[in-house]
Amino acid sequence: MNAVRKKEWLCPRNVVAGLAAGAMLAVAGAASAGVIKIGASLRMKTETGEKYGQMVVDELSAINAAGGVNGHTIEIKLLNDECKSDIGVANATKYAYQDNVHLFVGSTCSSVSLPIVDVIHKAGVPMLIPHSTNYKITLKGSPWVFRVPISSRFSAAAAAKYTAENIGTKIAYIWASDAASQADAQKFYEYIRNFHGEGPLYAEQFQEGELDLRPHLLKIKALQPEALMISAQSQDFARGLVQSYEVGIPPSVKRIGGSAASNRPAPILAGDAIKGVFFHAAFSYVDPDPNAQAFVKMTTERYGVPTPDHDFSQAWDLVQIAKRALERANLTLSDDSLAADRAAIRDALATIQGYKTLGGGVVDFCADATPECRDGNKTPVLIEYTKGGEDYELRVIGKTTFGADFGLDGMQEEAAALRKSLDN
Amino acid sequence: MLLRTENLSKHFGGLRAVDGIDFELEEGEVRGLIGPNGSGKSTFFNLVSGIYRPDEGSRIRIGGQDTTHFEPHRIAALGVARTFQLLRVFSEMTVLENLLVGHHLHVAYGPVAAVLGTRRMRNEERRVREEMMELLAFIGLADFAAMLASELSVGQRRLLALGRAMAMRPRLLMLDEPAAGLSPVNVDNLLRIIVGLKERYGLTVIIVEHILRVVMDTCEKVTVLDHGQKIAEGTPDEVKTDHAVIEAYLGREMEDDEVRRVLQG
Amino acid sequence: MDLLLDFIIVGLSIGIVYGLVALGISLIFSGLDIVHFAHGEVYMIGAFLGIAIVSISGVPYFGALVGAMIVTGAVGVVIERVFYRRLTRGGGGYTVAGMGMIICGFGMSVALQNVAYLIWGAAPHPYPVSFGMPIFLGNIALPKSYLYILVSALVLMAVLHTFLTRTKLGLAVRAVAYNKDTSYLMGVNVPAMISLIFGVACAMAAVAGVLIGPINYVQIEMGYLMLLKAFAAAVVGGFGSLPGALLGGVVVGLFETLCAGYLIASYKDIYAFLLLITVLMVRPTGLLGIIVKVKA
Amino acid sequence: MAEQAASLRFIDATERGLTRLRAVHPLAPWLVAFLLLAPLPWVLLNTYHVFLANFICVMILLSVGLNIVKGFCGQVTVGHVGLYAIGAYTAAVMSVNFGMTFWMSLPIAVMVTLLAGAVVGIPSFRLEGAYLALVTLGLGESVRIFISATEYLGATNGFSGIPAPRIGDFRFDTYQKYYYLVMPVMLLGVFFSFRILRSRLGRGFMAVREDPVAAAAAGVNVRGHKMIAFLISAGYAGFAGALYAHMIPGYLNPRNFTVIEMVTLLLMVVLGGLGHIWGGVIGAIIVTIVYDITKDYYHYSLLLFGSVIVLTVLFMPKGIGGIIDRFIATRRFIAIREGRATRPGSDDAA
Repeated sequence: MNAVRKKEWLCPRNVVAGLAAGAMLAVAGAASAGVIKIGASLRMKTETGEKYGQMVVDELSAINAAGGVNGHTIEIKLLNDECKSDIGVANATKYAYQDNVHLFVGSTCSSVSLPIVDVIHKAGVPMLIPHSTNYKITLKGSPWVFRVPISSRFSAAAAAKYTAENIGTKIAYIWASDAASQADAQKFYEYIRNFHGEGPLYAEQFQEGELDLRPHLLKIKALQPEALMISAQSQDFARGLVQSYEVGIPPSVKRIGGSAASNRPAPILAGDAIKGVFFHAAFSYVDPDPNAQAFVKMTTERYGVPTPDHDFSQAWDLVQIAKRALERANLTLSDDSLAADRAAIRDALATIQGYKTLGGGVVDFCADATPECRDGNKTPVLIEYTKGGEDYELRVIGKTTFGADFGLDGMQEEAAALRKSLDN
Repeated sequence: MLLRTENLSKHFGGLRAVDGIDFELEEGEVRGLIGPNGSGKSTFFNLVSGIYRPDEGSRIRIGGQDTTHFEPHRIAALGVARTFQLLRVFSEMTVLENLLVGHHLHVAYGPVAAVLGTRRMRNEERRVREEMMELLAFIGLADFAAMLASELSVGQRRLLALGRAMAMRPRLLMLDEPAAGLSPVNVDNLLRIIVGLKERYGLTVIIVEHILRVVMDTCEKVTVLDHGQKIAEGTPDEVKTDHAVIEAYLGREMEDDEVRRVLQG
Repeated sequence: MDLLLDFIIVGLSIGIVYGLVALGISLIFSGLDIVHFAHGEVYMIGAFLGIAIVSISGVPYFGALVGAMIVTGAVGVVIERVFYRRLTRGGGGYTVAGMGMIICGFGMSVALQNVAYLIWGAAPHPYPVSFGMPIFLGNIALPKSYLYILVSALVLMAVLHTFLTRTKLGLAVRAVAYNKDTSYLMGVNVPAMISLIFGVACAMAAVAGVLIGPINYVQIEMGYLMLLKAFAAAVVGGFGSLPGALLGGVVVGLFETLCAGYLIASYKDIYAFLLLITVLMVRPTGLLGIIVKVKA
Repeated sequence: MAEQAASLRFIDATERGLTRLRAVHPLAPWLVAFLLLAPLPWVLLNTYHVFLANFICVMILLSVGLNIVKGFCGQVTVGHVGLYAIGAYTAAVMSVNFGMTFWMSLPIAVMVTLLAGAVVGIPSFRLEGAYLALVTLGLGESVRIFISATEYLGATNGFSGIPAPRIGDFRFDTYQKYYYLVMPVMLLGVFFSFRILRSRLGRGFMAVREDPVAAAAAGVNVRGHKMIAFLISAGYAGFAGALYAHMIPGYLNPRNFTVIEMVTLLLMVVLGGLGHIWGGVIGAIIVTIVYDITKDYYHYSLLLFGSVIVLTVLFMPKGIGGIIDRFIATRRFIAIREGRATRPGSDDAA
């Protein structure tokens, strides 16, 4: 009987005891002082996702090698959210409540960042956004949210303004079924409608990975637009461009891309069809600015990416901003100072002023929980492809800097609704 | 008149599997249905039990009701139970559950009661389970009640199929080759059970069987089919000497084992 | 009127693309009674293998096509031997093993996609090939790819059809398709036949992948949407019929193009499903339907 | 071997305990389960674990529902995620655009999902196996595409701002509070599934799965049962969807209703045990927890999911539930043979 009893270790009492012991260990682990914890949730399974994810980790870890921030070491964790909101929300919740991070970095996709704002707001964790551009994210008005990239209210407007002034206002739009592509197109035609009184000639969506865009393009061709915007991830964008020539939309119709047009595969896949296409971004690797060129050199050498797109540059900017904020924050990092430390980092982030980005913009944050304060970069770059293929070339058309409150007219109602739902 | 068919026909493509059969069955009768392979016996069963739709012009009446276009479960609700040549027991269900499905129509509570778990439902479930265990004991499978049907031997499965049909408390029991594949000892056993059932519950039975002994020993009247048509009907002795029947069975090339089976009978 | 003609040309051209992929799906169904939900991933792997062969050995396009066929066919045989063998033994179609087969197909599909991600990464790849000037049909410029797709779809269909109906081996395959147990008793090497069917179907997926590559670009998620369209094509044409698969592809391509053209274009992909569902509900045997086996 | 024996004893003890509880009152085990689950938010380590518990509850509802139609009734549907999406979006639209309270939008969402379930159910009258799988896949995908291309439903930006449910001034606006909404619903759902499956209705489902022809001959209304199975599973999906929609952060996006989610759901049901009464519950718990633990290895997550599905189908077709069943059945058979136990006929139904 005794011999048998020995093996009954899986009885419920023991299981509970084991869980309790595990809990204590976990709590003990979480309490180690002097460590600043950063949690990142990014879309990793993309062409360069892995690489800029790695860069974020490397850059922040490098601070430790240099003696840390005010004597504190940094611990960074990276999770993939697949650009799916429920995974992103789970990641953010895990960081906020289990890993007890002091700063949350994420996400890549607007549709993921949008709900995370609510989670982060409730938990009281500062959130630094690397490249979600949807204007609603900051319009929600959470004091915890800071955005490094250019809000779609600026970037699309810049492209729209340029188009309206130099090309025309009869524009057809097709966009892929992801939030960023949709927001790009939407903000574009809203600008044209608001400032030039012309509605979109054609505005339809297609599924990501759609093989045949020609039905859309044929309809567009019959409408004889002055410009055609294809807002989609690189392969869909390239396919759309190529097929727009196949169905016979004349070269005189200007092709416009969304911000994803800057991704490296786009010109390689589209080949000659991409010539003359322009798009907006936060950064161009052809920028002669020495900072930018140094960055390109760095990514080439360390990550094998000679043509970093603005996802890459914004991740870099984000790391620099995070560094500055952490240096300024007065952190205790003891067992029970988590909430205070998080608030300190938030307040430190709010004091960031005049950070010059690789793309030539300036990131200014301030304390108010408004889009004016929290949409850091207000300087989109307009870029044009001058050659397609493996050895593609581009040129910078120009940069515009917007006022902080640009594009917020008539948004009060939406902002109020968003803020209300945030408090819900 | 429990069962009557008029001009019952069914064709598959060009093949007339059942061709204008008029068939009558009295309450309490035990009827044998024989005929060579492909003579339409199983099709006849499938038509009566509603699994096949009969051709235009056919009529089936069960207990005075026109069931020609009834779906199988409605025919079952009239008290018609059947077994299948290929058994078709529910192999991933337990032996007891198989019987419980057979008893489906006599479990007297609705889905709402099931969800709410009313006292009536629980009492009913208890009654049903006890009754089915009794039935299992009667067919000798009580010890296997909690086993999956797939774990039974072929003979046991045949008994189970019979038990499932009995669980339906039928007025009319249609047995499709109940003895196929059984050893002679088990055939005797089965005969005993069938006779026992008939005496105990006063059933009306139709038996399709290749082993003529089964039919000759148990049935008062035998119907013979060939090429989808009824060629003879009468007592076993009458049928045995009927010229058309002998011709149907012997007047064509027969497979070895079929000859053996006939001779055995 | 001009627009309608353009829509028809576009619909036809994309239709043959669907048809080409549907051929392999139909072959597996007619041979093994399996609806293979991982076929989209086989198609994707075939396309990647084609690129890999080109970039490693530098053989011309046609060589890559043949190479991808052989390798993908081999991969298919391995998949069948290692994973599907247990299930194919249990029978496909409506059986419980058939349900396992469907679930297994989904599992296989996501697993293969992940494997491809680990090998080739997430970036889309261009197909390193140029066919020169496109063909002009009315106002539409069709890349030569479509021509090759049409030709190879017809050739594949004809060759397979002849193989299945005229040769002894084809007869054995059809016997296996009809009834595995009986074929086994008749002395047909059933496992070998199953592997053969699976391998050939996977090789056909590779053909599709390599030929469609220049239009579609090659990336790990390319299989899924294509698979759904190809299923629609196979079903509409009559599952299991090779000419039906091609015809079905054309019908699906035309239908969705015309619907997208004259109705809300944003819902383009829904139209193919609607056609699939309607055909299954109204005429499950499809346009060139084979007679469904009666079971009772 | 030793482990096997240990777990066997555990099962045995559980069985005996349950029997004793049932003898007190048929609802007693459920009450005990509720009392055991109720303090969970305080026992669990942190809020994230409570979040996971909530998520598991939603997944249990979904997979239990799917198991009823797929595991018990044998209808191969792969469009379940579409029903889930319909439930979630209906509840969201009702709550946000029509300003209804949760208690109004929940029943409406369930009703709409039931309607959609009936639409999915109709093809099952004519189609089986792979054909049904194709149709349901098409319907499910159509739902997703429709949502992602419809501005009214937030399109790809997602539908945000779904308020937390409230009773008077009490708001279910933390994961801890929400747990007391979703856990009882989950428990009720599991309870009802037990009741349904262990009744006449459940046996009818299984008979339809095993052999529709024989089931019909035994008096089971095959079409009726298929339809009821689809409706029940749709009802579960409706509840799951409405609960998911109103959970923090009150946000829906069509990207969360793709085939990958469907495969995850399949994995839950298959691993837990297709056609096992506990299958959905076991699967949802294990898959969600394992997924969380393996978060760091996202490179391989789909490979892991896919391989587990394939291997389960190949080597463990009845899932974990099936293995447990084997233990119990074997032991009971031996016990009966040795005269140590009564026959199952005398068991209580609930």
